[in-house]
Amino acid sequence: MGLDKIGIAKRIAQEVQDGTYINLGIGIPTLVSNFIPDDINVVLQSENGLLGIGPFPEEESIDADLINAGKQTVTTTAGSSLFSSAESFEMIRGGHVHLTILGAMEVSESGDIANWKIPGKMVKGMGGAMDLVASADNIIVAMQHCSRSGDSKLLKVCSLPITGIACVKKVVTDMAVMDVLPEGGFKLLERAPGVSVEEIQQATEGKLIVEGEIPEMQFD
Amino acid sequence: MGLDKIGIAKRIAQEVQDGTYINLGIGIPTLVSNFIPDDINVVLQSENGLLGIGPFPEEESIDADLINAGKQTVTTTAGSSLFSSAESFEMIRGGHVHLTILGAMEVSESGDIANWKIPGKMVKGMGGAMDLVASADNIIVAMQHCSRSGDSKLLKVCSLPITGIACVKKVVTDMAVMDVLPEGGFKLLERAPGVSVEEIQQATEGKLIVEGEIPEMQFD
Amino acid sequence: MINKVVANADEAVRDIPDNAVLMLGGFGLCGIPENSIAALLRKGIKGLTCISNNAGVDDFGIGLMLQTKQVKKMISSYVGENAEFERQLLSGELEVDLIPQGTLAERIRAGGAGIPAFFTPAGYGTEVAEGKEVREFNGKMHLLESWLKADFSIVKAWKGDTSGNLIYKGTARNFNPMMAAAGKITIAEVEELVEPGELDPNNIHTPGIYVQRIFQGEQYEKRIEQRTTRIR
Amino acid sequence: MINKVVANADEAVRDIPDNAVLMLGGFGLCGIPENSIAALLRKGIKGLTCISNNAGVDDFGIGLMLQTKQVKKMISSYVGENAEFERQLLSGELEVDLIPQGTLAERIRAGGAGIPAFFTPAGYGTEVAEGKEVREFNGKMHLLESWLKADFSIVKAWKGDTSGNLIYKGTARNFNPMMAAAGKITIAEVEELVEPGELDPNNIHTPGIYVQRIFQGEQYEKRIEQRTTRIR
Repeated sequence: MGLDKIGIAKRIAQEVQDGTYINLGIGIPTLVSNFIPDDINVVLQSENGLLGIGPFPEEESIDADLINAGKQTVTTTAGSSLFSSAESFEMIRGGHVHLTILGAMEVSESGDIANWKIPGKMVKGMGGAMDLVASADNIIVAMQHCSRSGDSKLLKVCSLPITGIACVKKVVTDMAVMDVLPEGGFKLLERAPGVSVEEIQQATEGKLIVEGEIPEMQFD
Repeated sequence: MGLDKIGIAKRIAQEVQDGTYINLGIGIPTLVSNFIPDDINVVLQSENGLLGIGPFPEEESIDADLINAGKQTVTTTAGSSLFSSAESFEMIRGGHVHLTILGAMEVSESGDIANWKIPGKMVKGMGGAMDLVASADNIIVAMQHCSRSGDSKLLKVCSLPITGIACVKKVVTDMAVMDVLPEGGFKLLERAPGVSVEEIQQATEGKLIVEGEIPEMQFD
Repeated sequence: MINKVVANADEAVRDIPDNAVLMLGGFGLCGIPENSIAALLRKGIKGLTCISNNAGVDDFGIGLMLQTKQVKKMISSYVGENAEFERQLLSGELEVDLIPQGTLAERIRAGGAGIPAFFTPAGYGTEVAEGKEVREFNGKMHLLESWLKADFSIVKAWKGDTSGNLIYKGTARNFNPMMAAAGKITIAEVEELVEPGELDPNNIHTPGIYVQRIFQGEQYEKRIEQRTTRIR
Repeated sequence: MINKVVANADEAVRDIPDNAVLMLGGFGLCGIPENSIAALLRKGIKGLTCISNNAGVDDFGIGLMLQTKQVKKMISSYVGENAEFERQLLSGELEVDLIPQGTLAERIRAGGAGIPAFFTPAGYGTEVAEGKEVREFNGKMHLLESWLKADFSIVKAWKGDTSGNLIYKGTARNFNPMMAAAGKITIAEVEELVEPGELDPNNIHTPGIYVQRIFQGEQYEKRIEQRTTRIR
């Protein structure tokens, strides 16, 4: 029941608008690029200094000097450009990157996001996430609705150290698509196939706003 | 009596140290480059985006896309680099350019310089001068000791709007070479050939410090 | 890639309204968007605020727009070589903000980079410091300066591709890259417009993300202010 | 031009003392100064503060200097993929400053550019904001961040000339250009060292003014962290 990672990525791909520049985080967000329709022209930015990320290379053309922010070997495409990390975050901070899609450990009903630290347990660092969520106009979170232990990840208030406040605009999980309203609250837009509103309500600790009929997600 | 412009430029050329990066202002400072000895390796910076200014071009190789900060056509040399105005002033503001040589209308005994504006008369703007004098460790002023009307340009306090405060380290005029002391005052180091200490004293409104014998400038 | 090509300068500037804030690239007459300036003259919009290091000369560059009195305000570092400019300034017809060149470059860069304010030592103790916050760092006084942005930035490059990537030539780069990033809408005119893939991604000066419209200019006069040569 | 060539990595790092503040270029293992890191290991200096976006992996890059406990403090944005690092951090042997990646890049850029402080929105409302000045611009909150400088910056480029001009390749550019400008002494190691004039002045990424020492590295392993391919 609910979507797998591929399903989440497919649903998020529907949010991608023609003519935009997009930064994709590690994990599910990276998968999104596989499902963007051919008639939608977008350019993918990698914060380590590449605009126009191409597909993974064939074995014989691997270049150690060409990686994405997840340290995976990639390629350029016709029209790509390469630049420094300072220039890369000029693009991000300056609002030139229109959409950021990233994973999260928790999202609060006021749009706060936590995804960089578990005190005493995990100390990997925030990388570029704090810059990304503080900058892009549109932030979409891709994640599981609940943790492995079954706790809701959509909370009234984040329990983990946050990455940014009041920044998440939309959350797509294995169970639902929700807008985060400016005045607070997760407004339920769509259900995953076979998932009921009650199940979503039960899996959501933060305020869930349900108005009228909630349609199922549509996939081609 | 006293030096001509070429003489001032020749004397300043003696101040240039091997292995340094230098910004030369318009006028006499530009002439200095002609008199730097061959065994002194320096790189000239032009704030419009060129490091390694070459000689003026031959007629048939003039390139409108290659000018210096005085808008004169120039050339590159082996090892030159080209960059934006932001990068150029990163070099200047960040202290990477070691020496700035520029002209002035007035210099005060505390090292203030005025060279960008005559209220009600001249409004050309400061260009890069304010950045240059606020940044380089070593600022040498090249100018006439007195104005055309005979007034001293070495003052107690500048009468014109200033370009920067307490920044000038050395002044070379048609009459003398002087250090500007950190505690204030023009310390007389050398006289132009045939110019007496009394004449320099008379032409200097600011505090002139004369200690011991003052030698004449030496030229090869 | 996203196609940014427009037919010509007139189409590129079609929706620039009266009273817009413009950035125009160039240092002196080097690297100025000649075709776009001509289109602005034809269009005849008024009340413009122009952010540009210089104001052209009497009969070329932004100087032409001063002749037609389309400019309400100039924000520049150096405006010499221009008699009409000086006349309008002294008569009060033209507002002028003079800014140290490095501060101007950095404020524009900050506008594109999402940095609303920064500290710089340039201008401390001078007229430029009036009304500005002063703070000491490492024993040296600095001024707080704010970002500059434009409704439209108009830049000129040597080569560009249809997705907006730009390469400048020589010292014609100057203010163009920062301005390209600091415009809500950025118009790039280029000497040679090519297909994506024809420019080396490693040598791009302005990534296409900053450019919304691009066209190949029709001809470039590239007037020289100080023609200086040496004898062979 | 000024000749900056030194014989090798050992000569380049000869005078780096214990407790120095170093910047080391690279993103992950991409674009790291392999030869200089090896020389620092041979030299055995201790108590280093290393400013680098990442800390290498357990057995490569800066990770090697963590194994030998030469590093007192890391200033980075992301330090995953490194078990020894995590062990030293949790045990308190290693000090760590974690900084948002864009803020790190900009603070280093500011160090080279003579900008002592600037405002950025990244990190507002988070742990990163603790103790920092907060100010609102255009309805958005920002933090005041200060420049970062180093006693020695160590960068890696693809090609360089004897006067210190550098060209990077691909995404191996990353933090290298800003670090080159932010070091009191900057050491550049390159894959190919050429004579002045062999690099196109229009395509230089780091002008030679920022580089004090340059040498050609002996060999580059260029280890790949995530080898990802597609089937033809």
